[in-house]
Amino acid sequence: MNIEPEVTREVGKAHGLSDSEYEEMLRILDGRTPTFTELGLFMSAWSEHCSYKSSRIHLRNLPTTGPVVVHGPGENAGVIDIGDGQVAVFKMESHNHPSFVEPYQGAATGVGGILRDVFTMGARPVANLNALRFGPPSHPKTAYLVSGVVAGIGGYGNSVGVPTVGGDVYFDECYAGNILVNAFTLGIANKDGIFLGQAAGVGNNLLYFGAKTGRDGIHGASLLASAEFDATSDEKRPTVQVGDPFTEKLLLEATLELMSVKGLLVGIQDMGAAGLTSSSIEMAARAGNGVELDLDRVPRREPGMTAYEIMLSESQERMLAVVEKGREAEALAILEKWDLDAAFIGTVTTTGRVVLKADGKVVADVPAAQLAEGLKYDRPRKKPEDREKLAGVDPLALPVPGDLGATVLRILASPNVASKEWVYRQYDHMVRVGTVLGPGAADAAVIRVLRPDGRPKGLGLVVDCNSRFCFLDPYEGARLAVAECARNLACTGVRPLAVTDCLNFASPERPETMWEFAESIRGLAEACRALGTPVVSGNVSFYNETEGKGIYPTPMIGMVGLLEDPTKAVGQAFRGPGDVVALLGAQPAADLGGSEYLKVVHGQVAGRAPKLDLDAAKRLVELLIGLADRRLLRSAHDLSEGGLAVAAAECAISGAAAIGAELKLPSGDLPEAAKLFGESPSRALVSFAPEQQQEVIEAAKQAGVPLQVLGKTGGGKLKLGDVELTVEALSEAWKTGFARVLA
Amino acid sequence: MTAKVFVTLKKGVLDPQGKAVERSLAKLGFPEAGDVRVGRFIEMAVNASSKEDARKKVDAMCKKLLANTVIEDYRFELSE
Amino acid sequence: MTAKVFVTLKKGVLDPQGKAVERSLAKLGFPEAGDVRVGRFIEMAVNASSKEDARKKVDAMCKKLLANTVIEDYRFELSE
Amino acid sequence: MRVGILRFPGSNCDDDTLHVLTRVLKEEAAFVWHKESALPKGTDAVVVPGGFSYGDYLRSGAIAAHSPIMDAVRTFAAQGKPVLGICNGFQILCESGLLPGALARNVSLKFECRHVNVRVEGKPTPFTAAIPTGQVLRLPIAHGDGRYVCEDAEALGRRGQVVFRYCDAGGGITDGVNPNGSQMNIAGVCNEAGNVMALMPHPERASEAVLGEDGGLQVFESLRMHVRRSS
Ligand SMILES: Nc1ncnc2c1ncn2[C@@H]1O[C@H](COP(=O)(O)OP(=O)(O)O)[C@@H](O)[C@H]1O
Ligand SMILES: [Mg+2]
Repeated sequence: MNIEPEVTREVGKAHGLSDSEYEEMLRILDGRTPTFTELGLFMSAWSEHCSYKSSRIHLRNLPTTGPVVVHGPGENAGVIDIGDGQVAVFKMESHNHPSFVEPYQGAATGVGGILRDVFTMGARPVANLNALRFGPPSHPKTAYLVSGVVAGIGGYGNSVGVPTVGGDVYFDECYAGNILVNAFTLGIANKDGIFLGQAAGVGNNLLYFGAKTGRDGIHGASLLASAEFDATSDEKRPTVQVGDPFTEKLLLEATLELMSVKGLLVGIQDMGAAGLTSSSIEMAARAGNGVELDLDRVPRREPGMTAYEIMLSESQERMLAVVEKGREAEALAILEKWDLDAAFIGTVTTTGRVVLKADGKVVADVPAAQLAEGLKYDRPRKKPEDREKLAGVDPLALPVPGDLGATVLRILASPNVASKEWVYRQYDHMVRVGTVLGPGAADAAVIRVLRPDGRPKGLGLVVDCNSRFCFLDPYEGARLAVAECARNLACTGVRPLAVTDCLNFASPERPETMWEFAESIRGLAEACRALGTPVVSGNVSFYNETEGKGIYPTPMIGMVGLLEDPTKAVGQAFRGPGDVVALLGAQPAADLGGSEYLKVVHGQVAGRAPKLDLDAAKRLVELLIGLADRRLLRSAHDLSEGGLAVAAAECAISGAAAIGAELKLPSGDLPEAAKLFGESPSRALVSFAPEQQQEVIEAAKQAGVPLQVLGKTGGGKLKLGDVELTVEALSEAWKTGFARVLA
Repeated sequence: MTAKVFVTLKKGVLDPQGKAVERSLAKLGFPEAGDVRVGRFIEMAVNASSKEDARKKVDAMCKKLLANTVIEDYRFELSE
Repeated sequence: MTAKVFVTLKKGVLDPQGKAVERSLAKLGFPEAGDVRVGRFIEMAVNASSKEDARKKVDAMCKKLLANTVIEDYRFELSE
Repeated sequence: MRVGILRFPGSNCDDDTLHVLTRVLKEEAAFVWHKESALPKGTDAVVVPGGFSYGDYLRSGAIAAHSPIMDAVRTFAAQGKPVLGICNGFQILCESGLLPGALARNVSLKFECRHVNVRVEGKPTPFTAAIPTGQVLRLPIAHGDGRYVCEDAEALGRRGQVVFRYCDAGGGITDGVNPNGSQMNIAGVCNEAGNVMALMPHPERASEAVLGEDGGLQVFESLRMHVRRSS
């Protein structure tokens, strides 16, 4: 039973196709009016999410090549060479809107999707990160959203058995109506064991496996359009996608087992956004072939599903693979072993067209390449008016609190700065026995990976983005985000190698948004070039706004690097009394614009974002890596939100045992508040044994990085110039700050 | 008054748990079990002036907290 | 035949979920809810020759899998 | 020694256990698939690893407890051979009746992943014989259903079947350090014979210095000692 409603311009509109897009569709079909199923294919393939139509002309400015790059953007995930014949496969994806509708399931399925992107390439996922953005703690929905999202990420990742080793959480008014849930996965594979999403080998059969197909997450608007044509529309309301981590785990093991059999799989791709539509179109296009699918053979969870629904369903935990002809039984046997549904649903053809059959009739016949090629818009750009005014605000012109000690405690207790243990305690961050530096231990996570010969090596990974800086100056903000990631890795001793991004922005149909987007890309490209970290994968998420109020531009950056000897990894906490504490890097300006200080004390996001000197950033990164490699550092922590005061406090209290320190403020004629809370980039607070002081100072001189000895560790107090606080007071503020906002 | 609240996943929403239980029952020699759905069951004492009053209150509790109406349906019974 | 199975924690066994729900309900302005207990609710189709036959089968399913009688009690209803 | 590591759909600490036994301890170990009805010839010990067998659906460990391989494990245990359960393995062994009690939802209602201290006590088992009674180990936990409940915990203790208890760094047993609300801070128990033992913490995650802790290795070294002696 396949009621195919008639397609008109109006139905096209209801499916989000503009007049010009409707015309383009007719042109591609040589004037023929599409079937309802075909309309669904075009709508999906041309959605912003699948086609990148608004972002492509900007994305091409990103550096995507380099000595370590094996596969850049375009595949399901990026692939870089990490030596020993091994590669790291990683990507970051957003699941913002589903998580706002149903926080637990939205976040859980976000993790499931990014895991599949990685293992569909032949890599075993070994680490997850997550970057979260919520409205202010005071907002009535925030506690519910945070609890749901965190439980969902843990509920899925823990069950599949991939450790969540790090991430990032911020609260700001701009996310109150549109939270961000960005999930990152990193996997490891052998360089010669990478699989691509291509329907190669004419005559080969297409294997569907994993969960059955239901009416999950089918595009709402299109359904309304179809409703009036269809009596059974009641059962066709879009249903929230529910994640099944158990099936995902079976899917993961079965997929890797299929791949381990030489020559069994020719190509494979997970069914993500727009499900069977994008996987079939993209696989055909990549191989320059066509595919013919018999939809009656697709395993279904519900009766009476139409071709349209089967093609657009976003049911989770499904894969589409091309099996070498004649070896079908071998593949089915493996899936049988893992108790997974499986069916051969079609074949690879020469036609270059995606042909769909249901009830023996052809319901769609479209050219794969042209759909995959998609659309490309150069949308108008315009700098928002308010930015100049905001830049005019001078934070130091505002009254400075009398008691700076109390201010330190207030900032430490601010949920953006406070310990995130409440979050990562709900994540299994130790499964797979590879976590060398886990959440809370350092500026970046470091995991151990075994080389083919069993010797260990280390990988570092981190996500970060200060969206206040991006709001005040998207170009600087993007540069600063890349630099902080590189600095975070370097603090642990890891050499940065490559970047993935998740670009979260408001509506591209607003010129202000496109200006922010273009500026961010410009900064991102420049920083990645300067730091030698190409972008190998990424994701764009537009329309992050409610009632016309957009989020701050939030180009989330994920960075991965290498540490040849994981026993050289450096943590952030002071290790014992009597060590020398020094500040690396200079503070060229007050840099309180967009700072946590300004937000906490004056409730403002204003001023100018700090100016980043990319050469200084690079010099610091090189110095930190060198010091760690020579085992000269006892601890290293980068200065970010809350500046020197927060960094020093975290060094003192984030270890197993709290260790105070007696430090002077850096020299220079900046006001005390600026020295304590200024957020100038390219700085790190390090500690080392007294007998190694000369070596460290010498190394810094060589590297051309300013170094100032501030004092020594020890005692039960943290002294910062005139500010003096007990480690108990610091711990109380920092350790309870986060949980308190959720109470 | 005591209220018994039954919370189940909406029709059409995937129920991984029910699926797993059904498979396992079959393996354990109970092939006669089908369409297994797993939900929540909440029992409580409600102090209310009348059955009508209790019904109003419990319904509000379900909407506000006991059921996640985005993916779940709920039903309840009241008894003295 | 359809069976509705109710699995609840044995009296003596602490039910933190029930406690948490009770607390949230109070916070949400429902102080009239008390002794909240949260359990599992399993619904299934049972194909059986008679009600008696169905009762036997469902009872066996509960003992074998659906309930852990060390800490849980179970109850079930059958309907056409 | 030859160790069989059970592998259920959803097991996810199976690789970790294999890594520690073969790479760190340099012993023989192999996976045993849940659909098998017998253990490999010459198996000296069985480990039921952690994870989310069958997604922890219905109840943690409930569905796995009915796998074909568990009958073989019952026979193996009845012969007095060593069987170790870790985390989900503990839940499976309780659900299958090989160990007393049950593991209920953490009182926090949250998944708890962090390091805890546990004190070794009770009767000597193949997995603790080499660890002095009263010694404190620092081990990671990672579970949502770790609250140990049983009819008569005191009696269990009197019979020496309580093998690990959550404690502070000094070995003190207090409510404050109980991560999940377990009766008597119980973290691990054994059967009356002592050859079947399980715990919620993960010794395999604390068996290498590079990961921060290596005290957990004693559990596996103890097993090796036991197997060598008894063969
Ligand atoms: N959502 C999260 N998931 C897991 N770990 C997190 C998350 N958010 C923060 N963390 C961890 O908490 C620690 C502090 O994070 P953050 O305050 O962002 O540090 P920094 O300011 O140095 O970037 C880091 O180790 C980070 O990995
Ligand atoms: Mg950060």
